[in-house]
Amino acid sequence: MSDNHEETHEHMGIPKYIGIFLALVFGTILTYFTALTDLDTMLFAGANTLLALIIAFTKMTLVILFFMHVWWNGTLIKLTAVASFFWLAIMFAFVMQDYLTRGFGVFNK
Amino acid sequence: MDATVNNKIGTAVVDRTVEKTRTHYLNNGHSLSSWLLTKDHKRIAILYLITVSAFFLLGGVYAATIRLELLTPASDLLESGTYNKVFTQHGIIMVFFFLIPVVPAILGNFLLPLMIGAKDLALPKINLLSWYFYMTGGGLTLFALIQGGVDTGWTFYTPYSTTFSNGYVMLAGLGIFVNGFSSILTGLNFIVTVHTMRCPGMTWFRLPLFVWAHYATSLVMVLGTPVIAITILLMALERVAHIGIFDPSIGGDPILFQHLFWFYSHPAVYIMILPGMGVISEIIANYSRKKIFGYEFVAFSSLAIAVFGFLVWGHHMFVSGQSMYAGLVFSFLTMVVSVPSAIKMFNWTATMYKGSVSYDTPMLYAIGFMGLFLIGGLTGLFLGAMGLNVHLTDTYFIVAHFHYVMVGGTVLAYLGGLHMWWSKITGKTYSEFWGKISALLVFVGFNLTFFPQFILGYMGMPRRYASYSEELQVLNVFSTAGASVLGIGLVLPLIYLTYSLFFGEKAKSNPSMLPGLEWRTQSPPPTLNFDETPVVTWEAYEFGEENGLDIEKARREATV
Amino acid sequence: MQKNWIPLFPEQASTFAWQIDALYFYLILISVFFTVLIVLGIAVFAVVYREKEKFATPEEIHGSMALEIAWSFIPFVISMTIFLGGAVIFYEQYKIPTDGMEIYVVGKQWMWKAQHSTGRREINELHVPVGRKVKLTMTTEDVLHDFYIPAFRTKADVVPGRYSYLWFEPTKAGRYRLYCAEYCGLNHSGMGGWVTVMEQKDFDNWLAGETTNQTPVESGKDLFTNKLGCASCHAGGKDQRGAKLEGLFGEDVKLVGGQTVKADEDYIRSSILNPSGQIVEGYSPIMPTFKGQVTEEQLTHLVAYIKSLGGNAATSPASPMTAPAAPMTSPDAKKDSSKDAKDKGGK
Amino acid sequence: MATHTNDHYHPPGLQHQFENMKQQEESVSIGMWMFLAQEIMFFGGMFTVYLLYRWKFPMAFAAGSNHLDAFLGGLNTLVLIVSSLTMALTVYYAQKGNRMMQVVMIVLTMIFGTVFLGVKAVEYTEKYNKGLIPFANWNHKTPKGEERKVATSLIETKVSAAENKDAEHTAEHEYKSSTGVFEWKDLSLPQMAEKEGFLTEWEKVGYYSDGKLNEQKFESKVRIFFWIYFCMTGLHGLHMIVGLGLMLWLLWKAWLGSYTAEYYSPVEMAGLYWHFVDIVWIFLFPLLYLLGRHFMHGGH
Ligand code: HEA
Ligand code: HEA
Ligand code: HEC
Ligand code: CUA
Ligand SMILES: [Cu+2]
Repeated sequence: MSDNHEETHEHMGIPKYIGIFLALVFGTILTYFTALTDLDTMLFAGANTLLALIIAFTKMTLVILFFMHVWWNGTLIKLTAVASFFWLAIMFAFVMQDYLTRGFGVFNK
Repeated sequence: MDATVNNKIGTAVVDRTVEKTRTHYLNNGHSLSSWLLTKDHKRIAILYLITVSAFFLLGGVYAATIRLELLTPASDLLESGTYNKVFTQHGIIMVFFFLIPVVPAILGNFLLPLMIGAKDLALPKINLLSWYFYMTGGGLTLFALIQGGVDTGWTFYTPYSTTFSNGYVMLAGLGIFVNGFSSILTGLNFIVTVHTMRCPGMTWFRLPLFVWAHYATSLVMVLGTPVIAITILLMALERVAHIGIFDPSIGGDPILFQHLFWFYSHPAVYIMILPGMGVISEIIANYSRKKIFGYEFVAFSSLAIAVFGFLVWGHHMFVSGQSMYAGLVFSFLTMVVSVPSAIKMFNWTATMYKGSVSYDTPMLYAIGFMGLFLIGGLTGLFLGAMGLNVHLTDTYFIVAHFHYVMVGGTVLAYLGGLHMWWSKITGKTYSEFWGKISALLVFVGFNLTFFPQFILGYMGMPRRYASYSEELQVLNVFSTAGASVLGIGLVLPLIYLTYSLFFGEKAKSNPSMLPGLEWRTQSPPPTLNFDETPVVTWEAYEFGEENGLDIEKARREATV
Repeated sequence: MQKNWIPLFPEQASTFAWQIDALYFYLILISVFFTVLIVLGIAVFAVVYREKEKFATPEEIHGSMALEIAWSFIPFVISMTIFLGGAVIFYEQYKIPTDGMEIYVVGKQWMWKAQHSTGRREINELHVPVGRKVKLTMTTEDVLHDFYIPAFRTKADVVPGRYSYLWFEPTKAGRYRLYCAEYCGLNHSGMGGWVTVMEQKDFDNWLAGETTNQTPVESGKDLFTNKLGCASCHAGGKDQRGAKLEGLFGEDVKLVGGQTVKADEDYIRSSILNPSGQIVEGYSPIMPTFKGQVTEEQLTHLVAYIKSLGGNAATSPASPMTAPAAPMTSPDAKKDSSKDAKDKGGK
Repeated sequence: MATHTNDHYHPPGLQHQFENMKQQEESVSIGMWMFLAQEIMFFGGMFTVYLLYRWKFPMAFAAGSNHLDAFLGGLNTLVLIVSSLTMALTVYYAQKGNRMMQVVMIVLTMIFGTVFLGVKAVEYTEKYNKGLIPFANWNHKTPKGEERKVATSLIETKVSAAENKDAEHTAEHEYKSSTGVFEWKDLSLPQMAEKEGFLTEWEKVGYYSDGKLNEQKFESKVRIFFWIYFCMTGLHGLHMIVGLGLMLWLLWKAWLGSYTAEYYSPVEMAGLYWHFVDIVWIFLFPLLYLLGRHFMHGGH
């Protein structure tokens, strides 16, 4: 039976786990300190937000791929992971397409 | 038999030789706990059958009340406050506790494993859990109704629901929240089952279209339902704590609620219709004894509906104040998503070409479905055209549209399916005569009820009105009259189907020599479905020699 | 009321009504075409290929690529024409003209209040001149409502906290129904009235003030119960939001702050025009001012009516929302409503 | 292997509806992923709400953010990451069939999970003391005269030490509530944004009254931020508690030695859940605690 699982654990040894862990810690510290720096004026408006999100996405990808073993999973699981975020993106995009294209009919109360 | 036996492999095998005392899933254990704690998908389907039907009757009583009140223009039978509660509860019960579970949880639960040659769903405990979620949700909602009811409309639009209504919005919301998880778990279970439980030889393109339709439905259930759950949760929070997310008087945005609500609730209408379409594919193919025309197209159109169905929710909000640009996008996609439905309609029709069409009750329902869903779908196009929607939205035209697709579509499909597989489910046959009568009554009554509402809608009668303008009375009387016929038509099956349970003839395992796997086991099936794991060597809807059934013998017997 | 040119069809009374009707008929045409096609298909196949032998195995047909493409592509193209037609009309309907005559509309549970640029106000009624673009700027005080005039084929939701706009150009003088089309609670079905389209000169006269041949008390009662909606708070009964008016005239009224005043004509008048000036003990100052909304003449009628309530105890006027011809609501229902609003405190 | 024979040999843990372990494991893992997809959409609704309101009212969100404890938030992120590591190692040792290390790792995971909840409790308490809980009367009613003690609580000092700047900024606003009602008097951020001209259209409508910044209107927007904060972290915390429950059950089973190199999929599934909850926090941390901080700490 054990041949079923070979693929999963032969790829991840303890050093690799620790490596990913350190990358995550680094990301956390990086995001903390860059958030206190005003990149918006240094670079462009929204730079802070963008950077924070990029770091968060990277961290998430690491966790999904290695801690959750998706790297070694079949296409179905990969598809599921991608699709659910895609669906979320649909929700964001289609809600915001309304708000981003509205006139401002709100009154000054 | 011992109640605990139903988990053990082999029980059915042992008994199959002795036909008289054959153990099948129905008599495998008689204690209450053998039902309430069962992990057998077929028994769970029966549990659903009983409870969902009860909710349907309750919803139907509300419908009858609505129609009675609308017999006259004034609000004389009910006060407007009561009327508001009645249509709200009619909507909530019919949508969340009847139409969403009806086909997947009853027919899907029963047939999906049988059709793919599995012993059970992949996650039987989860399946049972989902029924308990359904019961809890249903119980909470019923409790809300007993306490005094809800009067927000099934759409729960804010800020009315959060700030102004003094109905039991929280309780009903909680019920819907819990019930949502029932739907999620069912969907999750189906997806897993279709992926991992197919028997040898059952490739994706040999799956019956019923299975494809349920697969597509399940995707929507898993990806859509959680959004309504969180939305209802936020609405409830808004109500108790005034969090200011939906309530405009403290900075919130009522239109955001509509976006979140319809993000689920539009796909939800496809949760309601897709399984019904699966049933229709089965009926049409089997009662024409022909391979479905354009199998791949019918299969993929289900997936296309499921996916594109997520992109059109804004067509419920054309006049709500969303931006014109967003309206254009949603209207465009609404048109796009109706094309896969069109594909299905044409393929079904083409399937009958050169077939061997019999007019048994299920087929009558299927033909009824085709006509009524067609009209319902086409009037959906009226609503999807923005300019027309402005005039039609929130009028009876909408009411007519969605009853045509939901009652004329899904309910008819469900009844057709129930009749088609009744002998498989119960091992008994029902009366063809009464079946045909009731199918006819439903069709006639339905049209009489809801066709006048299209005209009423175009004349400008707004929906959710306890009292209406006098010049509209004539058509409303027609509608109420039709509803009575419809009501009789729908109560009839209840009677003759129940009757057949006790006095019906014993059914054969495969009376019509149909090729589906569910017909290759006994009626009713044994607890583990098949005595031996089936191996599929034929294509879907194969009526010829290759399907391995002894048709010659059946023919000989039939002519004797 | 309805002068129909087709039975069971709503009147066309705005410039874009015919466009919507045209699109409607186009869609009916499409629907009939497809319905006939499919129903005919089913009927013919069902008869011609009916079961002739039990357990037959008809020849297999797998499908046809050409047909599949045809019946995907043709509906797609047709649906695009529908989309475009709908979009163009929608654009027309919501492209608010700049040269329109402006009217402000406020929805509130359960009445429509309109104010003309001259300051003239009306409730559950809207008077507009024929042949002029009218632009409505609308909002609501409480929940969502929807301003709907079927004869003009137009409607728009009003949303708390923002303005919605609507425009139309009436083409025909007459009286048309006005509805609330977004569910808004208890008396949703009573939240409607009439739109009166008049010739320009009639409209000008109307705007300047109206003449009636009712007696002051009758006219005051009409104002009180229908036109101004006083009865929504002063309907009588236990749970009313406003002060009790029956038997008020000539009595001493205790005000918040301890003074007492005598309820004479002047007091009633100032209660209507400046309600927050003198608040009756035991009530909250929720009565809106009707300044600018009632003419002096109407004021005298109101005072006359309130005087007429004098000694007799319980008169329970009908609903304020009852439009002339429509039996819309029962007084009991309304009592609930005022309780409802009081419990929830509005906003 | 034993799986295709007909003698109904049952490997440990194989359920009746499956033919063999591989089928069972696949089913369970697809099921778990579907569940996670569902969870993503569930949290997704909240994230949509967050997205919309942050886009509408960035200054109110920045103001709110600045009164969350980024230091504790960051600390908690690290705690969760460590717990994710130990969770991953639990699965690793389960695969290796190492019972002792499994148990150790599960215990460690639980400890870190509990620490996370503990820190969260400290944060919530602090909000309670400072009157930042947006629900009426759920705040500490600070008696007059005791405000100082609250404002210079341990946490406050630690934050300003960690940030090492703006010490006087912290002292400037003493958040307390003598009534127990959520209050927000600080208009410095929108004022700054007004001066520099980067208020959005929505903000101009949302914060102004009669052409002036209005304290009450701004407060209502900050209040929305705090609601979103409590809803999201609360929901996340609930998931943590469920996760800890799962761990407890896992611990029991692991202790009994139920999981072997052949059969460990419950461990794996619990692991997937735990990592998912971690991922949610990976987003919550920057979105709630960090974005907008630079307005206060950069040189505007
Ligand atoms: C089972 C449920 C179900 C189904 C399947 C549908 C299917 C469709 N619905 Fe319906 N709808 C509802 C249930 C459903 N609807 C409900 C409950 C509401 C009201 C909610 C409320 O407010 O309470 C509603 C409301 C609703 C609205 C909002 C109206 C409003 O409130 O303003 C709209 C607008 O676009 C719409 C459109 C459509 C369309 C385009 C389809 C399409 O999917 C239909 C596709 C089918 C066909 C088109 C027929 C077959 C095609 C042919 C034979 C070929 C010819 C085709 C072409 C030329 C394209 N629906
Ligand atoms: C699955 C969904 C479903 C189903 C099956 C039905 C079935 C029916 N509905 Fe329903 N309806 C909705 C979903 C559904 N409806 C929704 C979502 C709304 C919108 C709610 C809202 O606005 O919020 C709505 C609203 C709605 C309205 C509009 C109310 C309004 O806007 O003011 C009307 C009016 O005619 C109506 C009528 C009917 C009728 C006559 C039936 C018939 O088909 C029912 C026939 C069945 C029976 C009659 C039951 C069986 C008979 C008996 C049990 C006999 C015993 C009865 C007595 C002794 C009285 N419905
Ligand atoms: C929104 C509810 C509301 C409406 C509409 C309303 N009122 Fe009132 N009215 C009140 C309340 C509350 C009071 C008592 C508090 C006060 O004096 O302002 C009151 C007081 C009065 C009084 C003084 C009564 C006394 O006992 O001293 C008079 C007179 C009066 N209203 C007349 C009218 C008339 C005439 C109209 C219609 C043109 C009208 N009201 C519309 C709520 C309303
Ligand atoms: Cu106002 Cu409905
Ligand atoms: Cu829809």
